[in-house]
Amino acid sequence: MAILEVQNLTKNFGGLTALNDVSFKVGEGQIHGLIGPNGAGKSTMFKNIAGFYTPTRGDILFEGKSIKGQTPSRISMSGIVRTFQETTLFHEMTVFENVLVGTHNRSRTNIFSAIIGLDRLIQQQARTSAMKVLEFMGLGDRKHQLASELPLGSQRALAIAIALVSEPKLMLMDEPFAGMNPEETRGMMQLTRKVRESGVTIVLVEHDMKAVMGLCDQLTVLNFGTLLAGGSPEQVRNNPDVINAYLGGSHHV
Amino acid sequence: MKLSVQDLEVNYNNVAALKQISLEVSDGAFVTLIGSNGAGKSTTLRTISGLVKPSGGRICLDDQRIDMLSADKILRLGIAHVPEGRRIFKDLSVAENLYLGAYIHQDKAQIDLDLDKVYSRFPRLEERKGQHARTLSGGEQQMLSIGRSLMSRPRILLLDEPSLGLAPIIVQEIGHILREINQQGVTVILVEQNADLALQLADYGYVLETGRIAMQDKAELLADNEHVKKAYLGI
Amino acid sequence: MSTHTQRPARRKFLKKAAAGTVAATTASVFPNIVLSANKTLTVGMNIPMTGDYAPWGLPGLYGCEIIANNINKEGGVNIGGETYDIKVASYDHGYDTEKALQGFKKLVLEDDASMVMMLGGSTVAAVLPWATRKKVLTTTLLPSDITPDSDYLVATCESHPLYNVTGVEWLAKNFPDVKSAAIVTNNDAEYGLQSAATYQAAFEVAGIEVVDTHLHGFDVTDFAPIVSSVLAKNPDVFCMATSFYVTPIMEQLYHQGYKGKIISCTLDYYDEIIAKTSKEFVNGTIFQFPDFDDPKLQESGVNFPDPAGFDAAFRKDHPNDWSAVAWEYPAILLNWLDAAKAAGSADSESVATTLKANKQEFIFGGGDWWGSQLWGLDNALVGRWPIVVIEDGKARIQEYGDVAGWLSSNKDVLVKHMKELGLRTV
Amino acid sequence: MSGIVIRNAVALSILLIALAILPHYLKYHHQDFLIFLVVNVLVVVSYRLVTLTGEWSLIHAVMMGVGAYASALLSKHLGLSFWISFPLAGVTAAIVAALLCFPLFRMTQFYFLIGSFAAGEAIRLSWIHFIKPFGGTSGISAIPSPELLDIDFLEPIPYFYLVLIIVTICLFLLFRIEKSRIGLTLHAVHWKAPLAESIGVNTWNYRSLAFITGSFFVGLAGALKVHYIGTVTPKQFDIGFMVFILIWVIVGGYRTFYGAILGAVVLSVLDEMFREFDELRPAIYGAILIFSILYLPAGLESLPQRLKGVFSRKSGQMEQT
Amino acid sequence: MKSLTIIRNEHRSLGAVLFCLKHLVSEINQGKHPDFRVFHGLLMYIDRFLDRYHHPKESNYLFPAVLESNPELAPVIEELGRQHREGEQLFIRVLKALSAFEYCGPSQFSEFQQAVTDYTTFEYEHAHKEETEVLPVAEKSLSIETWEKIDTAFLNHQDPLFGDKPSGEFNKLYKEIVSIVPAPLGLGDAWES
Amino acid sequence: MILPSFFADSFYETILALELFLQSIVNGTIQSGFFALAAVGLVLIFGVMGVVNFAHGELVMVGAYTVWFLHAQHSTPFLITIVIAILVVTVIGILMEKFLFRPMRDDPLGGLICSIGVLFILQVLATLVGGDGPSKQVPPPFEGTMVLFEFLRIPYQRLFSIAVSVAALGLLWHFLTHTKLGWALRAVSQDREAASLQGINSNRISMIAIAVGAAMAGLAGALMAPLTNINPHMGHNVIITAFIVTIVGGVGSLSGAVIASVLYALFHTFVTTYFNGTVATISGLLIMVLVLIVRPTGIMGHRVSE
Repeated sequence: MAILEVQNLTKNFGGLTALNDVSFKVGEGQIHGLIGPNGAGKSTMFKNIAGFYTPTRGDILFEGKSIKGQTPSRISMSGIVRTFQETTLFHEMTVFENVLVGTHNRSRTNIFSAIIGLDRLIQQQARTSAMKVLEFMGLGDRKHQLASELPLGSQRALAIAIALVSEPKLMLMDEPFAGMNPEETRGMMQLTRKVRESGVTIVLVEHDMKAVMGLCDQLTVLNFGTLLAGGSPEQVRNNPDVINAYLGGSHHV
Repeated sequence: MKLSVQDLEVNYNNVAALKQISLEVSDGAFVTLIGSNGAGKSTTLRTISGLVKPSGGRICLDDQRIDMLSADKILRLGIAHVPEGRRIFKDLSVAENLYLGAYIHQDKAQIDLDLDKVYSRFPRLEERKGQHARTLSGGEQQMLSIGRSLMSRPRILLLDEPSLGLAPIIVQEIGHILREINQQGVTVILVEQNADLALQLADYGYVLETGRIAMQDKAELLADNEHVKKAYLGI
Repeated sequence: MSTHTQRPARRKFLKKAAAGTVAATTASVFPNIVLSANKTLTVGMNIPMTGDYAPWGLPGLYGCEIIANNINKEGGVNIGGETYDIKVASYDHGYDTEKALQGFKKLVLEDDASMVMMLGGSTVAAVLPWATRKKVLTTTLLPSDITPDSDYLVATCESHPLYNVTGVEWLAKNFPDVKSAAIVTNNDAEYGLQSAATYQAAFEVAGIEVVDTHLHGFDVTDFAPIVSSVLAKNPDVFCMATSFYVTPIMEQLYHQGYKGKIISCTLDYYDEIIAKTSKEFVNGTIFQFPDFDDPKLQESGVNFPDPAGFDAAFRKDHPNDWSAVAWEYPAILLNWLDAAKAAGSADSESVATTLKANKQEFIFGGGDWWGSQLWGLDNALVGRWPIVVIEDGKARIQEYGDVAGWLSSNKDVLVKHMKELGLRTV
Repeated sequence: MSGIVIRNAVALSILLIALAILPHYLKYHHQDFLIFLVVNVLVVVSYRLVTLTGEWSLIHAVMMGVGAYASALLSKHLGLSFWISFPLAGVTAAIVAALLCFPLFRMTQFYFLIGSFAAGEAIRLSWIHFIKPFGGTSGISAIPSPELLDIDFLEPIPYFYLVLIIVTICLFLLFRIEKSRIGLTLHAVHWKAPLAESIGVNTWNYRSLAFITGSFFVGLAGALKVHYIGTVTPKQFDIGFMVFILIWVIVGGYRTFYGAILGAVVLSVLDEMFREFDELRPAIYGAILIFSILYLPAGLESLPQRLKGVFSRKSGQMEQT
Repeated sequence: MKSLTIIRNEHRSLGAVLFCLKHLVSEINQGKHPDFRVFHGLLMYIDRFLDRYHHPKESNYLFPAVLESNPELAPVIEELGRQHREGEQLFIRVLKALSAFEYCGPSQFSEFQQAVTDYTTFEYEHAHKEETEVLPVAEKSLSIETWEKIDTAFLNHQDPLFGDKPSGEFNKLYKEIVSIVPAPLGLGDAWES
Repeated sequence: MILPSFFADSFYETILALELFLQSIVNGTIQSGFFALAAVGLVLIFGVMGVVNFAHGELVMVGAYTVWFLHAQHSTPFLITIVIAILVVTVIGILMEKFLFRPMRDDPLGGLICSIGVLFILQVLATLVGGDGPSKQVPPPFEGTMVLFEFLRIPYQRLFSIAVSVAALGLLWHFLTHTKLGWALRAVSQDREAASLQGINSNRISMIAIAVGAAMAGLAGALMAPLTNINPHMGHNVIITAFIVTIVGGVGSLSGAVIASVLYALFHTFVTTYFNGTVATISGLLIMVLVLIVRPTGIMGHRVSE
């Protein structure tokens, strides 16, 4: 069953068509890769799904309901969270506080109960779930460190933890392997699988082909804003269009 | 004009971005730095051109240390940097952008000759010289960015991801132009994620991984290297 | 903390660095070189000395310092058998209500001021509850500050804007052809609107139709549009119910070719106005504040000692700072001293009683307590007020008008116009 | 953990007791000064709440005026007691702030700064323009004092205790807000708005929440101030006062709760000390601003840390706390 | 071994132009008005490029050498040679369809689109076959001397784009294509939509 | 031109209304010159240095004070005092850049506070030079009034001011669009880093930007001096107007600032003439908020693209 369905999505910026009539589906519980050369429109696609852009045409369905044109926060409340290309964290906060901000969605509180202290129970729950996620991501012993002091791999893990603590159904990951050495990449791949096993569907944009091929169940290939191909890594690897436009043969055409 | 970089180190908010990078670029060479996103390629270029101050190591041009100089001084020594994302002056006209490239020069006649040269290399720019640069397409902006740098008469040209976001035929055209520039005696240091293109063009390549130089060799040999093929060429 | 000996020294220090240093040093080492063994009687001045209201505070302080110096030089003042030197204590409230309250308490409780002089407006309103309860005699330049229970607040000098009626009266008498008038003023409730209402009433009584009342804010940098707009109504009389912007308005009138009569509350620095326009243009302008070397001021009936001498002394020390408040605060001070002498005590209660009980001598002569019909209490002293006209580039008093007389027959008209402009009446 | 809590509680109690005793040892007019200072502390701390989300507004002084005018009008013309008009002052300011959210939060950064200034100036000019009911430039005077038992709130010391109690409660509430997850989220909105949005934080809502809450408290501060002075005028809340709020917060340091308080207290006390210098006073004040921002860019709050740094460098053997 | 790189580069250049061709056709499909100059330019480039530079290199030098050392590849090479001719037929179909489209109007567009799709798919597959089935074998099996021979021959017969001695005519042609192909693919003005 | 007939019935009144209308256009045009000179400097400084110069109004004030001090007090020829005023203000600007804004480069709030500090100091300096008395006046060096068509009056002093401000703006325009330094200045304001890659020393350019901006402010003050009340606080109104104009025009857009100056001056003049000055200011502020709501980047501003 498709948890996310992109239908004939088109996005224009002025005269430029960044995405052109792209459709694909993401099955529940899968790791779905979004690949393509630079400028292919992957990031634009991401921002459309996450609500940072409003599509010019077409529709985006999440669990069968349209989320087109909703605000990022609204979309995230319905269960889609994204991580960012650069290691975007609240650098000035501790690891624990970072994750605590992430609990926003699950346990909402209002200003009056925050003042009077009525939300103690909710606060406690938020802290507990934050701690659980930190342990899950292997950051438990670093919780009092400032986010900016973490090594790169842990920063990425923290970024995922922030996303994970809001208990999303779908996680959009933007280049989670960028700048990682092979060892870090391997660790990150394991974490990603672990997240999926906890029941979260993942869509990721990535350049690292090895990681993509090893990790993803399904791939969608974009080139110049158009859908080039889709399917399992094996199918994509053998699709002549992809081969010629991106992978094998005259690669990088 | 030999550029040598020794044990260069750069830190961004406590995270080491470059660790012990050493490069040797001889006069007239065409060198490329490849590597995945975030490996430190751009940082290396930005450090050489003086935009980022290193926390360790040294950069020398011939025998002169340049790592403490500001970007505008380094340009005067003949190192021009075509930054990532073109960074043209969008509210200035095309011609004004090009003239600004020759900011460090005073000889009007020679500047006009250079301008003609740039126009003949990029005819599209001449057609649009009066337009605001923001009206240019992505490819034209990249050409403007390169043309602007050429106006400073560089001996060494640093290019940061010139193919980013451009269509294949323009990428090929830019590659062609870079080759021409190099053949006219300008040293070129090219940073590319499109490793395939970069290795075709360059004589020598460095592979960066997480802020370190993981490999270095002649470009042809790197292109044939199994590791490079797997990791960066997608084969 | 500012005493009359310290302040001029500091100002010189600022202007002439080297020479002033010595003076300033001596002055601050020996802050009060008063040789007499007299007791000190302190009067307070809670006024703006910085900020944009400073011109309505500082010159008054300088004036009072001159008067106090003169009195002290002559051996002081005798009250109830004791001879006192006068000391002027000042506090800069920058026209800020909270600082005004703070400064008022400081002057009364720490500097032992027997009386506090203030400019008026919201700063007076802020100190009023406390002053009334503590029975501190307070003076204001704005009678409109008076409220039904402000027993200790008196306006003994400038009966702003009541005196304006005399100018209009004189105008109507001398130029019977005048049929219409237009008023321009700033839109503040303390100064501009009060004046506007008074002028409207005065014109109505004089049978002159007011064709336009143009209110403007304090952010005007160019009066061209305002003057154009008002002149389009073709008034016979152009009336400035303002003291803030007379010069630029006069300049615009000149440039826009205005030929009619001009009447204004004040015409401070009319020589500058002449410099900016022409003598012919300014000649004939009617206003209400005389030069202090005016021969008519030397006549009997005027209760200010040696006006010309005061004028000369002031201009010597403070050549750029003369304005109406320069003599208004001193007039209040003198008036209060008279009352204290009569009461035999500087105590607020007895001075206040004496002030109200006796028929007071107003600075320009005459003097009746008035105000209950408008503000609920007869705490404003109104008397004769001069009508001044520029003649051959010089301000000359034409005659003295009778404010009290006008008020007694026309106060209803005044109340009506005050109400129309939303001003407080009882 | 609890050790720190106890130590803080003890320090806080000592501070409060000291403050409670302080006016008895002050000159009379300094007691007034102290009242206004404590009110201004509430002003800066509520302002800091607004700035938590990273937006610097120039309307805070006017919002204070909204509260002040509301309380003055309610108590004078409707005859409501201070105890009713005072909370309503905060509510009125909050409502006005809520209405302003729509236009203002379409802008960010520099535009917000100037936009908020324009909106505030328009409100302030309306007080001048509409003499009924606002009284024009002279505003509203003879605002009744609070009434409670037989306490004379015209006297500074009783009023000081009233202000101290109310402000302490407000500060406690503001502290709670900042330390709650809402406060954490406000910080998050400031530092990385897109990241915050991606995890479901509606940044517009949070910016508005901070603005409305900050306005509520500053509205209370406005009422506190004018019920003591007895007069409310548009000039009390002009850009000049706003600039002082801005200065107090920035020079004090906007990163922590106490930095803003420190700025307000230190600068106000300095300003009072310079009364001696009359017309030179603003220049001295200006020079202090420049020096403090040049040499203490992180604000006065960083001073102890800096001193500590100097101190420990000089004597490395010092015990570490 | 330079020859291998040269072959791959030529594939890449061709791929860029083919991609462009396909993309422009898909844009017409969405209602944009075609600029026939661009199509003529692209087709002219493909024709001359394959005919004069690319196919001769393969058929005259590389394939014979490979065949010599790997006789078992004979069927593949034969197939590839046949494909060269088949490609030419498909290309001619594209040319005809373009003329029909240009002079007979939009009704002929679908035929043109089909022809382009068939041709580009064919060429992609062809290049893929060469790169996966012939080149790796060649890389492993040919002796150094053979490579040197091929290299010399190739260098005398340069790729118009990336050769050390760029051919003026092809440079000009390519530059022109780049500048007439509309943005964002090329530098030209966008077609009015 | 049809507009005035709304206000008048008879022919004579129509003539009167037309006269007022034309006079208002003249009045507005004169104002727009000052607004533009002040706003352009603010935009330049904000564009190149990212600092909101709160003391900009005080720079105008210093220009006016210089003319008052030298021309009115010490009878230096007016044209010379204009030059001196420009120099004095330029030097103040350069000092501000070197000692305040440059160290505060990455801290716009710090820059703002510094400029507020300068504002206080300049106001006090003006008080020390001119005393605390009422506003200072400068007699106009050019006397007489040009009368056009019997009813349109333009004093020569104002004519001179408008001519000089137009010339100065034209010169600035030429400088920015036709000289290398001008291009460099615009380049730095768009992308400081990319500019340094062209060999442009951004410190030097910042200095030039503030020098030019301050010179414009000094000129505005000098030209205003004979036409307005001069006092230490006159900068307040100037900065508010300059803010409005800058925002409406689009931050960082010089042409936007000039266009907005003209529009705002005409708007303010007409509302003042036909209604009331306070209404003009309130509605001006509301229009500014409206512009920001509809087009948050101002009329000539460009949206920052991704």
